[in-house]
Amino acid sequence: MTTATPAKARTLTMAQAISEATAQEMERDPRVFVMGEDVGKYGGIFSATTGLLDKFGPDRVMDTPISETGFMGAALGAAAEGLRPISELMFVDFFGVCFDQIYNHIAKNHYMSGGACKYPLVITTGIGGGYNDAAQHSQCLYSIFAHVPGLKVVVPSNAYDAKGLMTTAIRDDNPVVFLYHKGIMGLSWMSYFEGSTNEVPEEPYALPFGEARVVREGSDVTIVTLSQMVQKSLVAAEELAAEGISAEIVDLRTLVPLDRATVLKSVAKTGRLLVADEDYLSYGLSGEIAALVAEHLDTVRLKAPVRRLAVPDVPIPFSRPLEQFAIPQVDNLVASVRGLMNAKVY
Amino acid sequence: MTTATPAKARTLTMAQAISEATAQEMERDPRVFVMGEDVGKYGGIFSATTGLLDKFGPDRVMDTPISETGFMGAALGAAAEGLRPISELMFVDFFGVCFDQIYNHIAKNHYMSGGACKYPLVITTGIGGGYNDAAQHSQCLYSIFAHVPGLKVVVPSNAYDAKGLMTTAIRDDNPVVFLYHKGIMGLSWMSYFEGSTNEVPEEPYALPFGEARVVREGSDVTIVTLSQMVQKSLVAAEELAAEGISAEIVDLRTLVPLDRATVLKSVAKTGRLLVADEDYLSYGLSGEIAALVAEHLDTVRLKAPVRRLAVPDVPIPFSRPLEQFAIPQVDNLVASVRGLMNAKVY
Amino acid sequence: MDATAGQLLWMYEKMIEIREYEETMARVYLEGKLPPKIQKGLAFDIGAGPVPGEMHLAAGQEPVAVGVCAHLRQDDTVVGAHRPHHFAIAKGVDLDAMTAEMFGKDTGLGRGKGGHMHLFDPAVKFSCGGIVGAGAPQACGAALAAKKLGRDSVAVAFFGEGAANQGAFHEALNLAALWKLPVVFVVEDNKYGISVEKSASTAIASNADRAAGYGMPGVLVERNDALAVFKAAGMAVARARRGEGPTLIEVKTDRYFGHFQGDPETYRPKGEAKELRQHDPIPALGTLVRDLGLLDASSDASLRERLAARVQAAYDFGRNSPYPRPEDALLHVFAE
Amino acid sequence: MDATAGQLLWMYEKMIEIREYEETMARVYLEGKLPPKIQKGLAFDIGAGPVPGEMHLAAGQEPVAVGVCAHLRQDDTVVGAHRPHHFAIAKGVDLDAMTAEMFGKDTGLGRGKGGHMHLFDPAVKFSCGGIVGAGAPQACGAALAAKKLGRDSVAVAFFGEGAANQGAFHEALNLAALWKLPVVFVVEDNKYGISVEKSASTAIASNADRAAGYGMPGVLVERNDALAVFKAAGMAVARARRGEGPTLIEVKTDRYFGHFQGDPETYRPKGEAKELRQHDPIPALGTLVRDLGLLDASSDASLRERLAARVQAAYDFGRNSPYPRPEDALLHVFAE
Ligand SMILES: Cc1ncc(C[n+]2csc(CCOP(=O)(O)OP(=O)(O)O)c2C)c(N)n1
Ligand SMILES: Cc1ncc(C[n+]2csc(CCOP(=O)(O)OP(=O)(O)O)c2C)c(N)n1
Ligand SMILES: [Mg+2]
Ligand SMILES: [Mg+2]
Repeated sequence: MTTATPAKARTLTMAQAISEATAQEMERDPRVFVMGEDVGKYGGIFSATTGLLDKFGPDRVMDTPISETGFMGAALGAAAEGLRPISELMFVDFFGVCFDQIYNHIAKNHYMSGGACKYPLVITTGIGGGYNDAAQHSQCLYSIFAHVPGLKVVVPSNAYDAKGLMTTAIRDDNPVVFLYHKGIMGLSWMSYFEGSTNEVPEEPYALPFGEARVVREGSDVTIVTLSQMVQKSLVAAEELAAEGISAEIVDLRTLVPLDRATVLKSVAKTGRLLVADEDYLSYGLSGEIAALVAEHLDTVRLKAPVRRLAVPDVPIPFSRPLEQFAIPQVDNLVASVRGLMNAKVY
Repeated sequence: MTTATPAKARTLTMAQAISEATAQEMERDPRVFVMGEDVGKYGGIFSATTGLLDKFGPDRVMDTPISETGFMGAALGAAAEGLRPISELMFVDFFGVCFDQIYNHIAKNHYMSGGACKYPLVITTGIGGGYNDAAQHSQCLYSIFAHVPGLKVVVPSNAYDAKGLMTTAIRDDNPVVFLYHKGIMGLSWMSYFEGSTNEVPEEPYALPFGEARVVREGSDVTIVTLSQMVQKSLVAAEELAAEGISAEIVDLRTLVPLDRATVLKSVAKTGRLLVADEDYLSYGLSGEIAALVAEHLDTVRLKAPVRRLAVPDVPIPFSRPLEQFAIPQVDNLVASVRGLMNAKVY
Repeated sequence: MDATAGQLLWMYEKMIEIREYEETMARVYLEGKLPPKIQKGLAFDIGAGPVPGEMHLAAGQEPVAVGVCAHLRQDDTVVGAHRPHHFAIAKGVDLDAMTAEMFGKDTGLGRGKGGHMHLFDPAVKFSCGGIVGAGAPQACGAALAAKKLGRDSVAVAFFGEGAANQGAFHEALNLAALWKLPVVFVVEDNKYGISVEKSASTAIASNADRAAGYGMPGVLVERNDALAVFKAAGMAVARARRGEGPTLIEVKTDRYFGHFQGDPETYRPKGEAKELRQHDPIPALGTLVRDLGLLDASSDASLRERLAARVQAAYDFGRNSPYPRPEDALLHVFAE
Repeated sequence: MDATAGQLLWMYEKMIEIREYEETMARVYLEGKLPPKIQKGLAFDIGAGPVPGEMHLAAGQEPVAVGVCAHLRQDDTVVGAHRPHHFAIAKGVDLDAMTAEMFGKDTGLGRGKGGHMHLFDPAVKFSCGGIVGAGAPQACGAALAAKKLGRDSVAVAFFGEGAANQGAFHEALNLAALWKLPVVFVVEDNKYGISVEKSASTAIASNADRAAGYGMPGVLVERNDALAVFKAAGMAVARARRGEGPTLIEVKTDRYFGHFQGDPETYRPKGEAKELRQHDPIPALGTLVRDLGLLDASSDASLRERLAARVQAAYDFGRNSPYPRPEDALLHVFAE
């Protein structure tokens, strides 16, 4: 018996997906250009711009000095003139040297101009830990970008989403911050979760912002999560399934806009919520998701108190046992869900 | 009939209380000094350092260039050598030009040194809107400081607390961020809530961090709040009382450490929670407080879903009607509480 | 490069317009802010009156604005700072919409969202902002765009001598020189950053001397004089337009009012502002244009009248325009 | 100022120790990071092995560290950057505790919390950090403290030529000169900031030329030579100690390894590092000390042996020390 073999589907790493989306948009739109530290010859420290210099030359793929305020401000100025810069902040941890340009100007100028001026630009940046890069190179910090108004915030968990969301980011007329977790980029030099390397169509496609994705259906508990933690949650869900616990996983994909409906629908169904986050616990993302549910207790009936799993308000320590303790792992996810199954509301 | 008149109690504005605490600690401890823009001859744009230059001279009250990264880094370096700098960031809105020094170094160095090095310093800064200073001069942003680990975060609502908390801040061996709302400083040039100007003992006293204060007892609803919004809530509570609604008001006073017990106890008693905040709504303080309750639904029984009142994720607009709409007012507090009284949980 | 008769007259006219604008604002700003109309116990209420909020006026600093903008086209970019009116007027920002913005009106440049520190007029490529030093990198971006788009337009960043100690200054100057961007950096040295004298903020006497650290020309204009600024700026703008890269100019100028309106100015020697007004650059240029026969006394008077009326019309427009609806606060966070 | 025999020997010894340290680390770092021991599909695993994470080595740059630190006392402060080992060793940081830190051990300087970019040794006033340019203002703070406390100690900030385009550089230099702080800024120009050549990051050839913009002396050391650095640093440190203010020094030096270990170095001309090693400053100083009769061949050999043993002991200490308990991650966020 013979069957037609389907053409072997093409898989890409998340890094490849991001640079492919960028290349396709640069081809489509001559106003798009890339700048940042080591984005040229080096191809981006996390390979988000690999191959672009060869394709588009140094005028459209510009290495910058280590002057983040300088080139973030320049991105704003260029965007105001109608260009569409993609500006890379190598590690999100460095935002503190240039955040003024980002949140006081890039994020607000459209508003302060009463809509008269537009700033179509994308800030790409690497996030996350797990490879012992310590307190100044391992943070997520997306909730800070999501807290200040005027920035769209994208946090993909896999190559397919990354390409589609990057395409949307570049086409958006607003400032978009695109945060990629280093541990799912598929780098050849960093251990990663393989689920993030997946099938990616060659042709350009755009995924809408503000649509979370239910990456795994389940009935007992909802895990609301994002970025690398989606991949960890998928592993945890398999372990839990073996114990007879059915976990539904919601991948937020974008924090601004936030798809509140999908979260609420899932929690209404399962009655239990675990927020799994690699950012600091307090005053951030995990609180926002928990609050969302707390605000909707008129339509959502909880079987257990909400649980949050996140970095316990400590800087990311260097040493392996310490870092593994500080950053939530698959085991912690499993244990937290087990705890939820045993908990009761008043 | 004659009665002994008690010595007329002394009232101070919050600005006077802060500078008095600073002066007393400078007298007590020669290692304490002040630096920042216009803290000398001008006495601080918001009068937090008024009188200090005359008392202590230019070596201990230092005007700086407009180089926030420079002098925040210098504060760190001086603290490492055993001095105890108080470093003023004129408006919290400017944190974006110097946040790297604050959150990557000042906040983390003690941790990264495994406890070997200490950085006893205080960052004072003005927050808040309500006087039409627009999007780059009206923000609160305390939840960003509270989100990143390693900073204690103090947000007083009145002169008495401000003096005691400032004293504690200066004596603390850790970095403390002390955020004063401009609209309760009692400035002679800005409309303010008079409740914040209150009786302040002359002698030095220290108030503990991590102790919220129930500033008004009530039985129907808990308003968890801070800073100027405490004063607005007190006004709102009077209006509500006239309608027969009894509101309890919890003034958080410090965000790090956070007094979770007092919040939970109050909400357990009233069964209804309104978080009233002048920061941006999403991914911040109001979410954290709501999440705290959502995590404790095993011990707290809610009669209504949690409500949050905050700036609705827009930059602070300039124009009076717009700004009054964006920043929660007494009327909004009253309406929100009314809404809570009518709401039901599932 | 000598100024033509047209340029001289233009600068004179614009300086008068700016001064008229600022002195009018100084009065209008006070409306409703003083006792007894305000909260008891206050001497002044910054948030009251038709034009609330901070107000930084540039009276005395007109030469910087007109001397530079005389060389600019509509498609050249200007980025100002927190003290922006003189630049905005010299760049040709719509006076009505700008004034309405300061009144917080729906007809304002930013529909009332920006206010006096945040004026955006894309038609003449003007913007400004309230964060010291932040405009310099932004001007580099505009210049970078011009270069990428093959245009010969230039960008100018104006900021104070206080701002020149902000990291953004350094990063922007290096970037501009490195990439040979068509940008001109103009430092207004009005001797103070709020209360802090230049000698207490800046390690050297002239920021023009910092240009060498970036391999670009640095020019010090020692007099608060429109023609002197015009000369320096002319060379710098022409150089930028020719694609030869950036220039840094520092101009010694004078601030006649406080840092902001309501500033107690206790840090300032008594009578200093009055003394500075003895060297007012406007009458000086007036004498010149009259000496050159470009204007006689009566046309000078009618010019002043016309400008006063123009400014008054803008204030009337601002004052009489409608406020935005409160809920419009929710609009314009994102472009559709 | 000429180096004494003791200083020459000290510099020679410290350079050997640093080199030995870095070359040992280059080997140790690779342990456990290569196939087949790592995740399938990877060529290298940065998070694996006994010393995980980023690793920036300073082999080739020893002259900068020893030439400066030869003038420093224990109570002088040094702030390094992300490539800190040579400075740490030259400043006298405890070698065992420093090495244990890189192994993530509880006996480490930071009890395993800091890692190689974040070494804190208050006993010799050494610290460093991973954010480019951030150390310069911190050194100003140490210098300010010295001044306030009436001490004659000085502070040194070391950073790369790439860091000199960061705003923090500018703000720190201005502050130091303005307040006449006893601080020395030392730029290591190793030609690259990761992959970006100096000519693509910096508008001028030498950062020493930026000193004039702050009214401080700027010195360019054109050779990667301990004695040349020693001379320039000697004047700068003495000036600072005398209370005469800061100095900016730039040293042209060579980076023998990649930016970090594992760097593909595709941006670098093939064989460049090999070529640079032809001008290794250690044998050069060795020749000098032997020519001066300060050392003979056999004492040289035994010196090298002793240093190799010393370094090996530190690695053994680090390797054999216990890890902290996982839950110790929760300690030290705040001091009690
Ligand atoms: C980054 C930053 N720090 C501080 C301020 C507060 N501030 C506003 S204007 C000003 C003084 C500016 O001085 P200068 O640059 O000389 O301009 P001038 O006011 O004299 O025109 C200061 C410190 C600010 N807006 N931004
Ligand atoms: C503010 C900031 N931006 C970017 C980085 C990433 N980064 C780390 S080292 C480095 C290059 C530094 O170059 P240089 O200052 O010349 O030092 P070198 O590595 O050559 O010793 C960069 C860009 C960082 N750590 N901090
Ligand atoms: Mg000034
Ligand atoms: Mg370098």
